[in-house]
Amino acid sequence: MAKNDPIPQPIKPSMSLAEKLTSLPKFYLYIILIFFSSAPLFINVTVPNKPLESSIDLYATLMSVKPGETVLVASDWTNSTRGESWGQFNSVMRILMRRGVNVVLYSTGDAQAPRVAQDSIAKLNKERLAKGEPEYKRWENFVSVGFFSSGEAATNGMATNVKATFAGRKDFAPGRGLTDVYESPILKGREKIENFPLLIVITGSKTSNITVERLSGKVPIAFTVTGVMGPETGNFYQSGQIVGFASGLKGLYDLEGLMENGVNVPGKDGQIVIKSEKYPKIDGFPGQPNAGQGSRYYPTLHFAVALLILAVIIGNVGMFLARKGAK
Amino acid sequence: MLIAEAVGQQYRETGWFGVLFTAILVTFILINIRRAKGGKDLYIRRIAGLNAIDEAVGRATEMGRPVLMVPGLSDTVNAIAVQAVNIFAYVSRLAARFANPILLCCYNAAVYTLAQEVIRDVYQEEGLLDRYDPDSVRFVSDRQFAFAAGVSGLILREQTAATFFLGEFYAEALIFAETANSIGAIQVASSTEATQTPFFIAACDYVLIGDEFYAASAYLTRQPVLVGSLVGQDWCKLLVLGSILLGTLVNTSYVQSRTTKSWDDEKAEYGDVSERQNSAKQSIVQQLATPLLSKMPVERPLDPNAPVEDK
Amino acid sequence: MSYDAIKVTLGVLATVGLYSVLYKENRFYRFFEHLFLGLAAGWTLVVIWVENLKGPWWDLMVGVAPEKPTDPIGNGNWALILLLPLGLMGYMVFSKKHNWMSRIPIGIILGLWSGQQIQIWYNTYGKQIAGTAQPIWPTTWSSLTVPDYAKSGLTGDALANAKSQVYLSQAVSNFLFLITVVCVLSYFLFSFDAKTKLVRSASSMGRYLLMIGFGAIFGSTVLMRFTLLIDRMYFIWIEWLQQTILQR
Amino acid sequence: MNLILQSKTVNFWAQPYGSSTLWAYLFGALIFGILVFVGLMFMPAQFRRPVVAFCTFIAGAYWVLLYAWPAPIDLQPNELPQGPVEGVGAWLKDANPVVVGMTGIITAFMLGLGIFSLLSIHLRKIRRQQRDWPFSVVLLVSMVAMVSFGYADYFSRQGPDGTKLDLQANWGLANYGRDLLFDGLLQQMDAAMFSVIAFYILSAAYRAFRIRSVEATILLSTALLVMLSLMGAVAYISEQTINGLVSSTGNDFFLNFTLTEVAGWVRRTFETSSLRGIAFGVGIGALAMGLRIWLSLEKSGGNA
Repeated sequence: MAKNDPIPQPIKPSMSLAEKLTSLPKFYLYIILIFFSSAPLFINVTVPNKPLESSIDLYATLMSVKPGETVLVASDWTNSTRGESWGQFNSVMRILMRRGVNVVLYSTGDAQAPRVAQDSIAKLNKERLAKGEPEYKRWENFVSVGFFSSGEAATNGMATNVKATFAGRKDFAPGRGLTDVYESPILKGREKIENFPLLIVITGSKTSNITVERLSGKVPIAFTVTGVMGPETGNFYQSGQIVGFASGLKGLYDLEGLMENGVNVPGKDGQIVIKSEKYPKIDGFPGQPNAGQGSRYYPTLHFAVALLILAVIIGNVGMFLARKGAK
Repeated sequence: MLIAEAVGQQYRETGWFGVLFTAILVTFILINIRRAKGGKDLYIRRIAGLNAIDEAVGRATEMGRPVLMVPGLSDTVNAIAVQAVNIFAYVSRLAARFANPILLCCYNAAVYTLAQEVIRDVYQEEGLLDRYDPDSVRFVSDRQFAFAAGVSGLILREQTAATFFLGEFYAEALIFAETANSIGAIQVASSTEATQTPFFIAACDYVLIGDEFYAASAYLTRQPVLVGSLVGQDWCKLLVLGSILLGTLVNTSYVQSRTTKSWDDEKAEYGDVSERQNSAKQSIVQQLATPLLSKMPVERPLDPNAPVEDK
Repeated sequence: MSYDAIKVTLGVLATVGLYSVLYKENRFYRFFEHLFLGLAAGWTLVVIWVENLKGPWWDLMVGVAPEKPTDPIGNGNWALILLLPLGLMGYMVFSKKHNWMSRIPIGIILGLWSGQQIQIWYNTYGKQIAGTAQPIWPTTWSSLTVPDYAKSGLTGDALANAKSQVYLSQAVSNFLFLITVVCVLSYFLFSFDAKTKLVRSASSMGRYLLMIGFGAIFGSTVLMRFTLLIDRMYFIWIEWLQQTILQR
Repeated sequence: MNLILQSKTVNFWAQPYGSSTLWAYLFGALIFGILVFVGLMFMPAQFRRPVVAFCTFIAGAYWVLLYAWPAPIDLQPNELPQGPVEGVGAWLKDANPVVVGMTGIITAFMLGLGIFSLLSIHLRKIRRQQRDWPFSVVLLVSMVAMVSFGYADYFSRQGPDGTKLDLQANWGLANYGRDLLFDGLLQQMDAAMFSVIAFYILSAAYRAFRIRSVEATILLSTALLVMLSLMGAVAYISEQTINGLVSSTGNDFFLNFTLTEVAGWVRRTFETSSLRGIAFGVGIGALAMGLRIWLSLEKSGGNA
């Protein structure tokens, strides 16, 4: 498609309007983009929004896990997808923490993922302590199994026997230092994947596909994925291999909205904020710190995308003018 | 199934249907490889992106600038990387004949090993081993964006005239493509990740979509084995198509009969009518696709020296 | 200047350095590019032991010391040592005479990968085949689209019945879905002479349908990429300038 | 059949930790491995291809068997498999965790080759003072620094009191060094490079998204539709207008034509399906390629 495109040259005064429009120098575009994606960060806007079905399914699934249960969380993101994944991770963890659900963290995506996840949990804990809520304790509430260099391998191993796959993995137990994760109370009697009520994959990489290939049908799987993974994940969602997912910033914004407003819960004005035929009333966490990356970045995104669309329009207008000129 | 009965329904867990289906696919491929080996010449349709390879290398030679190749970002050496390296072997062969410098950037040490081995062989076979510089096949980084930074740096500094991005590409795809485009290099690209293909389409001159990538080596080398396998793949695709169409007919008629059943039959069958909406969705085809996970009690001797499980 | 301030500032410098390539390839970029590559390689050398060899190989091979006396003694599977010479065969690639040996470890890795392809194929695509085979003929003409059950006021059997129906809109969507898969798949039929009219029209149709798919992917991906840029901008303007430098 | 099996009980293949027998066996196995290594070096040329083919086949055969062989249903850890059929099935299942680790381990051993490539290129640059050689120095220095701090940090975290390093207050030089190099620089550069794509998307879209051909037009219009639908504000406005239309006409049929609905419908109906079409093709391609490699049918490495 790009075959016959001119490589944009700096504008020469002699150029006709059409030429100018079809060959804006890249660098100018870049400067404008930087402006458009920075300026709105300083102004506080809220955007009206309607959550996608998949996001509602994800929220409902998270809210359906019983307190005291232990869920698997595959945290496969690092700072390179911080923009989306960090917020998604925070929202998911906030829900689980508030509902007193225990978490087993493992990663197949990136060697840094476990550390990044733990840092985020530390931040969330600060927030909890500040609000006078109990700390979400390592070992008693969550253990970190660490990173598996071959995701395909580990996931496949988990399909047959989780305990065998996690064999030799250690985490910090208070007073005992590094201790075999399976000695943690939250992993008691959970040796097979079937013993876990839910597996949540928070990923910025392809590990999600592997998970579905190996584990679908053995345990309910939910995803939060980056926007780019959206379509593929939708594929699994549509064919019922996963129970729900949030994709990209939109999914995150949905999730934060759902946490604030719940599902089929009447808001202050008595109007139900988020309707769903699929579910009865699901409570939210009104008033609590639900707003995160989603609420901050989503409005800004609108400006950036607007710029993109504008650029495309300009290019096409220029092309048409050029054609006219040719005739 | 015979085996299933012989071993006490143990296929309940794996689902004999899946095994059978896969077996058929495998047979199709093997049969056709045999046919092709038997000297039956088989037709392959034109694939535009691949005809461009010669043009690209030729142009690079005219300009006396290097050809850059990236065999994707596979975590370890897998068939995708092998396929890419196979295509690059063809490219290097041309480049070697024209005495054109090449650059092959690897993301993974195992792939790097394979590439070294293969590309050197190519120069050897061409009797041009003196022209081969081991550093032309190099390991850049096995960290996605460090690799991206490194390769785009190379593209800009070496002013490559032709670039080939074939294999597993993720987000970094567009970084390569736009960088190469900005210096006017002619690009042939393909990602087995469908999600990256649109970006290649936007920024590259020729793009192999999805399966065309796997067809490439057959198309270029015309090895009977590869051509045969390609035909076999087509048979497999037809089988998939067939099953989809058949399944659609079955499901359609099934749902028709299910939903037009009288309520009494319904109650007799399901007790609770509200079951119906599920059962209507749970069509026969779905049941075949998702093997039963029902456990059956099996009498087994106990392991004397079994570890005491903390239960 | 506090440690965190230095840390954030370095991060900003690096970011700007890498961005500078957008203007043109320059020494500033080159510096950070090489720094990046160096750090990445260094980190890999750390991870290779910490993550890839220590646990999965060394500990399994020599066993692990019991944490507390009550623990069973961890056994060592000494046979795993054989993987070492196997891996080292890869290094023969630089030998003129024995370079063929590098194909053995590669062969084993490839063998494992290939076997897995056969193992996972149906598990991956079986359900998708079934999922594609949806009813394409409505079971009721009572409503063209799926009715709003909440408003319909139906209950019990009647509601269940209503929900179990396939409505025209669903049937049409399912049909289009089916057609798309069929056309796209037939676009990837390589060995059939495109002269046969059916195949030709189907596959060219397939190409157009592909473009719809690609367009949609592009659309959804764009948002994600911009998000990352915005996140960077947040890092530079808010986390660095506002919170670190201006201390607001 | 206990080979490579993670058994808790001592047997020929699994010796107790720290025991002299274990070390003896380890040493013996290593010697054996080296002998095999040397033996292969004297392998006559005509046997080379078969050897490689054999190794490849065995490796692949494991997964094929694991899939095709009937799996023992619900076999408890304290039960013995009944009969040979179950025996093999059980063994295949048990061996799984070890086999899946192999790829990673072998690949890890090969990393040295990659590092060797890096070093050879940049050391030569420095030796011969070729263009940009100072940058090669930067690369090597940063690499060494990262390795030393990385390991120092790792070892400082071992042992019972490693937990205290979760608090920055207890950090030493090693921990600060690693944190600065890794969190401060490496991670940030990852994010920076990733976000550069946004700029390239803008320029690529501006350049390539022209209503030039049917295909380009389809691509462009779908992209726009989806982008707009994902922008909450736009979607919301479209919804309001539709709602207005509904309330004015009293026909809620229009509700199906909000931007979100339409875009969602397009994605469900066309995007998902075309992706699936590609996936089937690619999947079969991978299967065939895998088959050819597994059975060594293909002349590997394209040397036709």
